[in-house]
Amino acid sequence: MTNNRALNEIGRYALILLAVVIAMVPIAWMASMAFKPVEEWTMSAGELTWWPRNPTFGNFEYIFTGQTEAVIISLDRTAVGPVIASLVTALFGTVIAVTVGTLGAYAVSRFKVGGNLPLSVLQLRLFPPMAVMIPVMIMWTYLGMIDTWWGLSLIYGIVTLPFAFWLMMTFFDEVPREIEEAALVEGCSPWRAFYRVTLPMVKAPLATTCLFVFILNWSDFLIALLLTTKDWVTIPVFMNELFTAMTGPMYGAKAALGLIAAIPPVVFGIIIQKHLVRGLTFGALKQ
Amino acid sequence: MAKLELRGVTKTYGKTVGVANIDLTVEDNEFFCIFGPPSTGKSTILRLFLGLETPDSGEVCIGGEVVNGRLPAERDLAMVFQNLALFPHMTAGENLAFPLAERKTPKAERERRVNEVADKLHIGPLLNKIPAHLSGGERQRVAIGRALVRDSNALLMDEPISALDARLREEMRVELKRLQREMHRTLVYVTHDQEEAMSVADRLCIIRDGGIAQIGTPQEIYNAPNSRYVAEVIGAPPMNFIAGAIGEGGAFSADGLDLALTFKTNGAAGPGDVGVRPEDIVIEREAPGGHAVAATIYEVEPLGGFTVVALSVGDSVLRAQITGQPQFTLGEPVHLSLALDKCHLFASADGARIATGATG
Amino acid sequence: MSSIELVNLTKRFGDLVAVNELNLEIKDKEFVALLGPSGCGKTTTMNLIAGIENPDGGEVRFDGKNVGSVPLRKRGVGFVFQNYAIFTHMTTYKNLSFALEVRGLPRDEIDRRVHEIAKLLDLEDRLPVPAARLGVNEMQRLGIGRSAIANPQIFLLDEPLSNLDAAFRAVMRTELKHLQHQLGQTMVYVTHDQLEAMTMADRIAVMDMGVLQQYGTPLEVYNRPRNLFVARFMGSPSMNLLYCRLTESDGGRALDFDESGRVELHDEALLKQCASARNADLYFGMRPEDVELSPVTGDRGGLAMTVTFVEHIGARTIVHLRSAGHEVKAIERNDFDVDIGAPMEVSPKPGAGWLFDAATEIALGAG
Amino acid sequence: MSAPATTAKDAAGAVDLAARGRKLGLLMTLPAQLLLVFIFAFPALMQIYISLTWWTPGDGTIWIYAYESFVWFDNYVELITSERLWEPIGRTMLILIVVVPVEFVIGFGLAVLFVDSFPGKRVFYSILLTPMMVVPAVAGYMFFMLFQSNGPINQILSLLTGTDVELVWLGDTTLAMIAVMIADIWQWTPLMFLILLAGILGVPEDQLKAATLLGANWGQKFWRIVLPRMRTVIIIAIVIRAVEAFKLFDVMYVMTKGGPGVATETISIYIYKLFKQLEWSYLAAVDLSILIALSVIAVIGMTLMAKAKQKRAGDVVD
Repeated sequence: MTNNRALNEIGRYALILLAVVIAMVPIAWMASMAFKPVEEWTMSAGELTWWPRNPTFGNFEYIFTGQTEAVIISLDRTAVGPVIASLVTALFGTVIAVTVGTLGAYAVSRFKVGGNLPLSVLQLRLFPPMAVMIPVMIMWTYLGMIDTWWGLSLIYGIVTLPFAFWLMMTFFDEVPREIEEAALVEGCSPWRAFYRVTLPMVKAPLATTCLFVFILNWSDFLIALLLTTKDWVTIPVFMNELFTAMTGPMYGAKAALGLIAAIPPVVFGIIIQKHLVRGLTFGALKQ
Repeated sequence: MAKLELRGVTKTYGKTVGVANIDLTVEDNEFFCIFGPPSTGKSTILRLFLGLETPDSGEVCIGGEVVNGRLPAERDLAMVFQNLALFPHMTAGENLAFPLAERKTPKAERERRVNEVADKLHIGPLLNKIPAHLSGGERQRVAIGRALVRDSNALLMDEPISALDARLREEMRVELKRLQREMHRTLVYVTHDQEEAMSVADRLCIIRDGGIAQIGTPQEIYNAPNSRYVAEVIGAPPMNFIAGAIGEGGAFSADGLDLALTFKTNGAAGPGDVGVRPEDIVIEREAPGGHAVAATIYEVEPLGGFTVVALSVGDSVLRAQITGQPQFTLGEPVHLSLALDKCHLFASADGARIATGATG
Repeated sequence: MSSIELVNLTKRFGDLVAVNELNLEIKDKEFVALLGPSGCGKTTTMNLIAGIENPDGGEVRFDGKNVGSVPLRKRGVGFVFQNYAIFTHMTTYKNLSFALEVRGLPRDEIDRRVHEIAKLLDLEDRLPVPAARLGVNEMQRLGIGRSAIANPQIFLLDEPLSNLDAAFRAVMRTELKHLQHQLGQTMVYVTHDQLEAMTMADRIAVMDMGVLQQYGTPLEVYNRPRNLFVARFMGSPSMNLLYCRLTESDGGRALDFDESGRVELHDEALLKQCASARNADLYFGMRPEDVELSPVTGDRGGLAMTVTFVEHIGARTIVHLRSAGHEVKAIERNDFDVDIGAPMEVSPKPGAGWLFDAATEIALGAG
Repeated sequence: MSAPATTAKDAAGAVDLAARGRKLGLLMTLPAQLLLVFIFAFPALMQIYISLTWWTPGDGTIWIYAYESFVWFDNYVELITSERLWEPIGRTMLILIVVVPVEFVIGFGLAVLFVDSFPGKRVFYSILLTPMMVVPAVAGYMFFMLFQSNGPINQILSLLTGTDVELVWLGDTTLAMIAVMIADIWQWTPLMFLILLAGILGVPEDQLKAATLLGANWGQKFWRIVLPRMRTVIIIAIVIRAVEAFKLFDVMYVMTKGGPGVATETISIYIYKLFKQLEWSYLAAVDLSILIALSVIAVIGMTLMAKAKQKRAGDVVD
């Protein structure tokens, strides 16, 4: 009886390890490329090396200072700008989405107002951003918001509003009504009951929602590609530019930048791992 | 402290009826208990007083003043919810101070009142713990403390001790009664545990499907239920009923049962039921004279302090409650006689009580 | 049919010992209640019998055979969960037929037995209804029927009545008892409600902190509690336990209750218990219904106490009394009334009284 | 005996709790409603207006004067007739039909492995989720490197097959499509795994125990208890992935820019190209058609989920 249970265990581990390897190879390859010196960037098939023979921080130095002694051409623009752009726009996009989403979610969850709000917010989530680009482009140019951090943050706030809204609604539904009613009876107006009791109770879920929405904004490429030109270009768009005719794709540099871009969402993702299902399925499913 | 009144109040939730045309007055400084089986509208009455619900029609009055439109915060009432509704992110002390903080009471005064209530409820050492770290009994005291910390118009409680285990419930109901007396508060207390209702109430109100079946002292309700419904819900094990017919002059006869009972009925005749409580049935082995009826033992339930003996008489089964632990064997023939002054006569049609006390 | 034997059964969760060296023998067709406060190990014991949990020590034996290695699936045990664990995505019929379908029985036999058990449990007209739409009372009967249909020798019920309202709970108590007689199975019933255990069980196993406190018929456990825990747990309101000291004086024995008074012992039963007393510090146990209340006359040799509270709860009246160091509850008939503060003399009715050794908390009469 | 019963309306001259709550509620939903109008209503009207004309930003006039080149439904006619639009839609559907089932099967297989606990479960679980968290554009670049003709994938294949593999993945039309699909499967299988595992674990523990006690073996439990209860979860997983697949842009664009030629040009990349070529009026017509198509899918998806959720809510005991 026990030996086929042992067999099951071995089988299980083998399959899982295979899946882990497949999941890790692309990330590992980019990580190793990020530390490879220029000469190891492109290899003829024969002696392709998995791990850099002599790892260097040259690539990071290159993208952040514009030049390093191994590479002859210097960058006309360093990666410092894009990193700041990504941070600022993702952060403010999150603030907009979470603030508007939380207020709306509480109102719908508690007072059953807002009629078609939940459905229309969901619809916003379902269709591709490309399908709204023309009006957005016209409005943003008319309002002078092209290539500005507030322009990009506003569109990020709108695009991720559905996630913040639905995530917070599921958390508010879990707050027992009696606790708010107790606050009302003890002297609070409906707003104070929200502000003094309900909001403090959902601090942790609020943090989770912020992280979740931040990951989404940080991961955008298309919107930034369209709405930014020079000053507020984000990391993914800047990566796309790191391609000079002469040397072809600057593998090492792009890999370094890619590594920097990949770390925050992976770290935040693991922190809010428990609530990912709830966020991605709009509360239809809880862990 | 103030008088609470509902005048002709009706509240419906879509199709379901919460309460229907209720007239209710809770006197000042009274322990007023509302009893009824689960979901018959008891909590709706509390929510109407609190302003968490607005009546479809009728007036809600506190201290004689109509408060229909007022927000809960402006009604100056205090409430203990069934699941206690303590603020999970605040310590016990902060929970207690919350009502005073909301009403801008100066800090020194707040601390004084919080400590005063904490001592009275023996929760002094718990003040800096959060509810999650407290036991069921402790959380329950903190909830009561939060309701007592302010001189509110009245105190409302929705089955506050139903979640505690049996031992703690017995002690808590006595302590609640004593607290209410000491602090001179008008208290509206909802429960579906009939022993608890009988034990704590100054006056008891029996609810049936959103309407009032009867209001009176526990003794009145127990000894003179105004209808079969009230007689059934109050008293455990429940009252026995013998179906039969009422002839002229109040003679009651049940087929298959040679029971001769006459009641003072002013001419009412037709189908009726005699109700007798289990503790008013006497069982004897030998046949005494008088109106004893032959029966056989159907079932014996020893409950320690007393024993519930089920007797099959004719085609109906009556349950008697005998103190102590009498030994009966199933099927043993015995004789049962009823305490005549405690027998009630109900009209089968509407269940209303026609008379109490029969002659052999 | 099948008897159950638990031999030195032990189960640990981390450093918490949920079941501690439990020895229990349940005869064939017997109805045994596992009674105790929440967290006393009664549900864990049931899970060990069913095979949901595996013991860390000791054995579970059915008809003398150790079933430790028999997998959960093959133990042939009926189990009713506290929340019934009904298959809510199936109809009532499918719930009932599940046990037979997984055994691959022929369709017509399954159909016959499902209708048979449905009639027995008054669920016949609810068969096509999706189980999710059944009322709580019906779901509870479905939970029982679903297991009973496979005629398990042993039937385990985990607090099945706790979700029902009070009125229906009383009805179900008698119905479950009759069902057990009809199906003729060995039944183990877990509950924290001592009233349920008293009315239904042939024998009660009172447990606390994973240890068996006492195992006996309801009246044995009620009248002759083995220790203070059982004395306090059984009965509502619970047994009065008054701290006192046994004193010898010129040939007679007496119990000294400090300021509350002294009571000479003349009662044969009490004297016999005192014979085996090893030290003088005792608890005098007296059931509320065994308390005799009389106006203070001094000649009945009782304790002087004052009334602190009176609870009229229908058929009975609970009188709360207090003296310097002791509190007593007495039960009187409905029409008994007394003013708060009135002095009363409290003495045990003839033949009542049950002594405990204060140190070991074991009843003297328990031997 | 009591005062004439006053109706709640006039008695509640002052504002009662429910009314006050609704007022506050409307105030709180205002920002969300404004944002929605700002991104929905106004743009929709603008797009309808533009789609009926031949206006392009290149004409030198701003969009309000588009009426000068009213062509009514020419754009829509061309949209339906020209296969130039149906090809990208076809390609997107192709990717959808291949990618979603593969992700479902692998995701379900992994989820089943993770049902009961085993040492290291939490660590493996987190690792398997990381692909989903990687920024799509970066993931695109990873696979761009991997699929280079002298890249690691060819090297691994050479090792496995013993021959010297030199596939030009990103240069060949079919190979590019396969490469793009592999990238998508790599990134989004963890999402399927996450949702399906939650679905399996969502099955009430007691019902599984009850089934075992009634004599059901592992297979019977799976087919009779786990799978039927997971219908809603499976619908949710597939609907979400299908919707996501419609928005494929980042990975494709970084890896192949829709190339070689138009081999891997999804609907989003095609729209992006139209956008860049400033054919905005025709693009407006395309956008509106997509909006309408997706709204229909959304409503169907919503009702499916609501009905399923409502059925689950019918599980009284759950």
